[in-house]
Amino acid sequence: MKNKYSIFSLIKNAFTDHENWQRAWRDPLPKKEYDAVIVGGGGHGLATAFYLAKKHNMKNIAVVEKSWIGGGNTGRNTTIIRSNYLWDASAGLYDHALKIWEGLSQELNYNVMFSQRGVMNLAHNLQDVRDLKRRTHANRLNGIDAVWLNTQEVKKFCPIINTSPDIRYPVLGGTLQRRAGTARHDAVAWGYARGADAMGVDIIQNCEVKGIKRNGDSVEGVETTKGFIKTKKIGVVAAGHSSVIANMADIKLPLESKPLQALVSEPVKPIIDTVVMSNAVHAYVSQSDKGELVIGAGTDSYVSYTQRGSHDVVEGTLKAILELYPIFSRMKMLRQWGGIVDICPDASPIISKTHIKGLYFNCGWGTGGFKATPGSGDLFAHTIANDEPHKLNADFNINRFVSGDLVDEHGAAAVAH
Amino acid sequence: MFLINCPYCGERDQSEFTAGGEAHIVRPKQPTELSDDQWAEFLFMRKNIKGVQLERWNHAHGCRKWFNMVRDTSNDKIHAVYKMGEKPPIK
Amino acid sequence: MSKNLRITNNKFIDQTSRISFKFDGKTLYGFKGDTLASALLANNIHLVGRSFKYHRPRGIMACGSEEPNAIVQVGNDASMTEPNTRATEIELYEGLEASSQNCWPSVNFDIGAINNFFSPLIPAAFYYKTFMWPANFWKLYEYFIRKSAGLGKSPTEPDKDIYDHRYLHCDVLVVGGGVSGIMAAKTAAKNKLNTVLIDDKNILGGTTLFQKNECFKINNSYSSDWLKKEIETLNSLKNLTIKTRTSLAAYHSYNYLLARENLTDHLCLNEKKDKIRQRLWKIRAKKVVIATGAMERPLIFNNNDRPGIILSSSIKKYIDYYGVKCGQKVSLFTNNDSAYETAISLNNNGVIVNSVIDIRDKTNSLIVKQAEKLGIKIHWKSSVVNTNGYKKINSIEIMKLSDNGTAVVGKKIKEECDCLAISGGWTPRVHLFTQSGGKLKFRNEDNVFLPDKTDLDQISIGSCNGDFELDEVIENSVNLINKFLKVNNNDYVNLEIISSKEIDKKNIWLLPSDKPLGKTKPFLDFQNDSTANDVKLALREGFKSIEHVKRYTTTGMATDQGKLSNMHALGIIAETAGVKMGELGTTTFRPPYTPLTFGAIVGRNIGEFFDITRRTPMHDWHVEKKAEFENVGQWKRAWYYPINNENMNEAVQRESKAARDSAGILDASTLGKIDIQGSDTSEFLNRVYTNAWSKLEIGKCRYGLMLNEDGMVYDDGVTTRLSENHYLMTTTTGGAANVLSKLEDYLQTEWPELDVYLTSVTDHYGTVSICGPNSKKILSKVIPDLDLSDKEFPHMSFKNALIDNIKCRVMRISFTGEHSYEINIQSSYAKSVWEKCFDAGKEFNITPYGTETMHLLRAEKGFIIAGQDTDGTMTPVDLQMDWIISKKKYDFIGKRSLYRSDTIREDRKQLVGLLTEDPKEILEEGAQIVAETNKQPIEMLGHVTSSYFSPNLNKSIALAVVKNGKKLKGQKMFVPMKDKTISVTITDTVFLDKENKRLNA
Amino acid sequence: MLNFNTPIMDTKEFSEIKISEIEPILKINLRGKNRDFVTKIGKELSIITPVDPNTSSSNEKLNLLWLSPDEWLIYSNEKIDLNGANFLEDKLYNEISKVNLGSITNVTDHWIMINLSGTKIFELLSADCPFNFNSFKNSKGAVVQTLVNHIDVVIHNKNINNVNLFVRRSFTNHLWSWLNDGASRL
Repeated sequence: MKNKYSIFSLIKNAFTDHENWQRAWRDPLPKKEYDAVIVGGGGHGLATAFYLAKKHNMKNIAVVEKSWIGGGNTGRNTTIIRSNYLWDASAGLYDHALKIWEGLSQELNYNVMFSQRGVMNLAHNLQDVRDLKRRTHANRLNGIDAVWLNTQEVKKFCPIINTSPDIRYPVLGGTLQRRAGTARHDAVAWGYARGADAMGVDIIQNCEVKGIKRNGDSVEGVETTKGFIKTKKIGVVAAGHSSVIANMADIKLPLESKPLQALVSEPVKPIIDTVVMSNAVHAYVSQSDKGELVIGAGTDSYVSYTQRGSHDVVEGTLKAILELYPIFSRMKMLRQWGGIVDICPDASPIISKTHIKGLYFNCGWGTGGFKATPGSGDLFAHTIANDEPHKLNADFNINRFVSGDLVDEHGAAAVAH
Repeated sequence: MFLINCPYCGERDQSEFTAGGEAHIVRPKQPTELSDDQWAEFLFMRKNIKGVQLERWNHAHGCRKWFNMVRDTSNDKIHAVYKMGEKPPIK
Repeated sequence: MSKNLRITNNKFIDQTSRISFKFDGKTLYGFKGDTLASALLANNIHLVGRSFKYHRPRGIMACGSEEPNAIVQVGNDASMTEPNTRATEIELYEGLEASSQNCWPSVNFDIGAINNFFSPLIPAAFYYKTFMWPANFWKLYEYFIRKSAGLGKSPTEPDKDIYDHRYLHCDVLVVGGGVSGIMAAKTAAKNKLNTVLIDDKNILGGTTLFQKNECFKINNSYSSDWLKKEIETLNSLKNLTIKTRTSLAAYHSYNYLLARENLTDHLCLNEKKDKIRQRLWKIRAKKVVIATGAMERPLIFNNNDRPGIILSSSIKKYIDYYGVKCGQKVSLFTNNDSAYETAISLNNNGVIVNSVIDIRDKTNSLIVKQAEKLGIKIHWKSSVVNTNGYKKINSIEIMKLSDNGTAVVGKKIKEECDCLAISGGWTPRVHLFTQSGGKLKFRNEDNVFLPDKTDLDQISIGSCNGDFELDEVIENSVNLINKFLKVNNNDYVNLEIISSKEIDKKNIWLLPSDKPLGKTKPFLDFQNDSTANDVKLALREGFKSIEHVKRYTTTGMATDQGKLSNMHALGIIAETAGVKMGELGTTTFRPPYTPLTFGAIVGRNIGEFFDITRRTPMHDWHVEKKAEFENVGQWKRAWYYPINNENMNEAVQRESKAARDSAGILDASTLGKIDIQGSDTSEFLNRVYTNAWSKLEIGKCRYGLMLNEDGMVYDDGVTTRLSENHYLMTTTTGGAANVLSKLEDYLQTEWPELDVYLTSVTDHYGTVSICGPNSKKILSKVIPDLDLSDKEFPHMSFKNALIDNIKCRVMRISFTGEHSYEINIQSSYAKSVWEKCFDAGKEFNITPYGTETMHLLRAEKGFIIAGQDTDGTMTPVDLQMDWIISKKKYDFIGKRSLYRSDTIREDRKQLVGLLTEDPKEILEEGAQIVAETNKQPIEMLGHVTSSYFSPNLNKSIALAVVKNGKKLKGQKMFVPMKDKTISVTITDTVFLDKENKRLNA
Repeated sequence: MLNFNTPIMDTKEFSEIKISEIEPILKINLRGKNRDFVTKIGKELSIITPVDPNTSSSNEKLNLLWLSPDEWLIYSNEKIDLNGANFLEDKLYNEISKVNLGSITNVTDHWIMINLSGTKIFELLSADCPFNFNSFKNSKGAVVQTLVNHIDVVIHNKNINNVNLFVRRSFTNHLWSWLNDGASRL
């Protein structure tokens, strides 16, 4: 077993100038065969492997990552975590995740800095108010903490918001989920990787999947840049690249991959200590522990696999930021980047078997996948291990696009990060 | 911001255009004849290609004409544009 | 200011104009042309900040945008203060106030410095390994972590400054006004190309501008003098625009670039007023020339971060350009020739040069010989193993390097100094090139990444392309420019160039010390306090990829984006991991090149211009009548008209009652209107609406429902047949634009064979809607000669009419269930017609009503509002509007989707009416509906979509969607609120006048 | 008698820029696909129908702007008869729409025409318009449909440093104050 992380281990290692820390995870070559192969070394993929090993005793498994772990959307998102979704299915899924978040640092013995500083969603027009109140009522009955705040309460909770009635789209109120918050994205990937590796999971980086070997209606293995790997179960968690893998197995998914942009400001002393989201004017902001304002912009309207988006998306978001926070006008954008998000027509994910035996997909998280990482991994692991969905992800099957039984979160604009 | 060569108006900034997704997904002439699966295929299923893709664009803030584009989604390079009803030029 | 630190014979600084400024509350003096940094140095102030993590004293280290330490807060006005500003880029102005950051109580005595003693406990990423116990304490730990993190302070009041944008289209954009940039700009402009040259400094010329050294001459004069002549010739070129104080922020694909021009930051406070502070240029260039030069690298050795340790080339600029001595007794530490230029400049300006410590074996280049001639002492093959002095360097320790350079040998020499110049070679500024998507190649002999492949029409020239010697710069640039622009400019051929050539190159990424690495502090990222030890720790722990190391150690993630540290981090990783640097690859440089104010990015699109505001022709009338407005999309719609300070509820009750009892008047101008002509129009309508249109008579109106292909309700409205092949379609206010483009889409792509033309006339017509039992009487006063009899002018029909000789269209349609008319007239006359109707209605107490009352009235009749009672999951069947789905039609948009296994379910959520047990109880819109409250978890069957108190029924009414609602009519249900549970009964959706008698009242 | 109200009815002068809303003039939108339509228009208006993109043709009475391969905009040079009687529209409607050659739609009040003149008008527009005016500037009669401050506009180059800008009526007040704000800062 690895050395446990704690203040004591830090002190101990300080005496040896930190020369004796062990590797956080090994750097193995792929074996000939595994009981399962997870395609994609992001948070969701690593979590899947972690729970396969931990809860389903599947330890002879591998995670193959074409680049470096946590380098995709896990390391590129604005780390908002909440579970105040409208539909029962979504609420169940995301709150399952939130409950795991609450004990994750201890479960992984890795500080993922889950910070329950609350997430506020603002309403700017009468329909916003209806939609958000509808969500609040649904949340309450689903046992999810969510309260409606009037404009004054919004101002009280986050004083720097411009709640003047004279602005173009005044704040008419908002919802608050106090259990919601943010976490340290890299730590999530690294913590799961370290935990999975400790249980024997092989994490294989710089190993790109080039093909899915099928024998009729069941899978036989994956072709990778590090050779063929035999396996009976393949769990694809490739986010923006899900369709690329799907095309290898020639199945089509209801996905479009689009660039989603985000940016951070230069670090400043604490100025906003919660997360504020506004779908109507499209502004999302929080402040990282380092002091940077972390701002989420929108997606472009076209398919693109370049991790660059259009400038007008960033301009549009900062416009909204200054409308709500005019005090930030002299703050400076330090870094801007893009990720590739795979979006379903109903803005809800797919955690599902396919008609091909042993081929499973976990995708379609769109702009909001990070918050679901632990739940997604747990439920996908269950689905792979039992070849049956857990009741919490049963509704997120691929077949819903045929039957029409969508989990349409557009209604309550849960497309937000 | 792309610089898009509208087949009618010439080179214009991307902000004058809207994207319309994958091209050449023809609306079935007889929808009622289709199975739920076939209809879902038309409605939702997409190739979502990484690489050269044929897609629909609309010069929404110019001549308001729809046209097709050959674009490499892996680097956003536009290879060609062509009018509705025309065959895609050889990639 | 301490006189002895200023050179008096200096042309760039106007030493006649003294400027006073404040730093940390202390009043100091500088000159016009100074930067804050040069002025501070002239005042012998080196200590300007504390480092991010250990709070170690830090001093000015560079002279440009790569400065990692001298990050200050400018101004202390709550609205105008600016955090994290580089002292090396702030032009001094009268009244400038700046202060150091991240220290308390003061930069000289900083409590946080205690961290330095605990530094062994807080290596890279320590926070991932601790603060986990007890679990619920993280909130507390985090509070303190946050307080200690962050650099400057955000403003707390809105910015008073103005920002602006401007698009710029040019043939050639040249970025960087050094030697090669100037050559490129001149060549382009002379060849009739519309050219723009930008430079982030306030003056062109780059570092050559102040190069007065025998070893660098062109046509027998100093390279600086030659360049000045070149710059003068630029002014005569009419195709050339020069923008100084303009820094390129981002280079996007398709040669789309963003540049930030600073217009007032250098002006004194009263001059700044009411001027645009910064303008963001959005540049489209056919061709781009990148001539951004190179940055000097530091050297990585023990305690290389003390105040007084400054990049060699910066020290040169401070003395040769600003006329400021960074010290009186200077030592230089280098691995290349350029430090000798600095040594010579210092020496020529009477600064004591202790010695040059050069890690190379003896070398004999021109410049080195010159230095030796001047008697400058050189320690060959030596390294600085340590520096001393807490708030300012006071001595260094020198040792000989072993032959392989991995260790130091022999005895330690101590050398007193008050300043140490360091030079670790040069890094081409390839940031913009990589931002644009260009791929880099690695040059082994001097360890630099250089521009390689690109898809765009661009070149890099000069030292950002790896040409470091003056003669190379000129000769290579000429060729590249001529080839790139397809021109032939001979201005720069056969120039006589003298340029000292560097003969020997040697590089050691991490210089050895006599102490074990673990006991030393060789800083890599000065601002984020990450050391070479941190990088090695990350590698030890299995973080292989450069991106991992960067994120784990935060190296290169500070506000300087690792301009100084990235190369060394790569070097050390490559060395430790035993891979070639070229193969390791570099981290991606993301825009912006230097931090960009939000204000500049947003420009004038704030406040009034944050979003478009659309007004109806009657807008001013509503304003006069003190109406409250509702934002509907971009429209401003009259929401309600309070009189003698009624609240909304009171106003709405009054308006609704009046509308039903006598007459009401509504501004319906925002509804989308599409003029449709063509011989296939009725077929077209058949395909886009769910109901049948072939049989609609001329002069008649019909309500239509539009679906998405997924079968869900998309929009609705009334369409009128004006003549044989001429129709007027109306859409919802919010849906107008989308409906038009959706219909155009189908016409252009799916049904090009149809002869149908669409033209938006939304803004051409103003729409006055009058309803109520007296609407007929009122209209007959407004249009006397129009026969309003039910026979001549029945419900759902239209008439052309004239009002005072102006053509208008009158529709008899109703969204309230009342007898009502809609007058559509050219917008220019709409206000006048509105007033006419209002006057005519006075005797009937005609009451203007807004959107809220409209919503109430239609709810009484159970009419839906697409978007409020539907949410993208409702089919017409769910809305109990089966009647509007034509069974005869073979196809229409969305038809097929209505027959999928889920959409044909009987027990879907369906639109119903709700009545509360207590008629006074008004349900909250959005509230959930359940059948049983006791069983857990409570199953939610649906929710309230619309809810009002109806003054006309004198009870509360609501519309809702409820699972299997159709079958549940009459059933009791519950609406559980936070504090109580409300009992309701499911009813029909029509609450008032089920027989539609009022339509013809 | 009904009063005639337009959103602005005003002229503003700045250094090197003049902005004014032009008196009510007739505007008609024409749509049609086939050649007969094009020739018919030419005949009815005794003007050459511009078929090249981004161009227009004018005579002393009228201007005919190309909007798309099947869409044109007519605007008159002189004020319309405020009594609404409008012979040209009726004539075209009967000759074209009635016989299914295409569509004729009166858009007089759909569009507001703003005249911009002065040496800095293109700098003013370029503050938030992505269109490249470099060659447009110098080509009299040129037409462009683009966005100014995110608002759809049609711009007709009447003369050197003199353009007519068409904006939908409901957007006019917004664009007007944006133009004024910008002009005051040039």
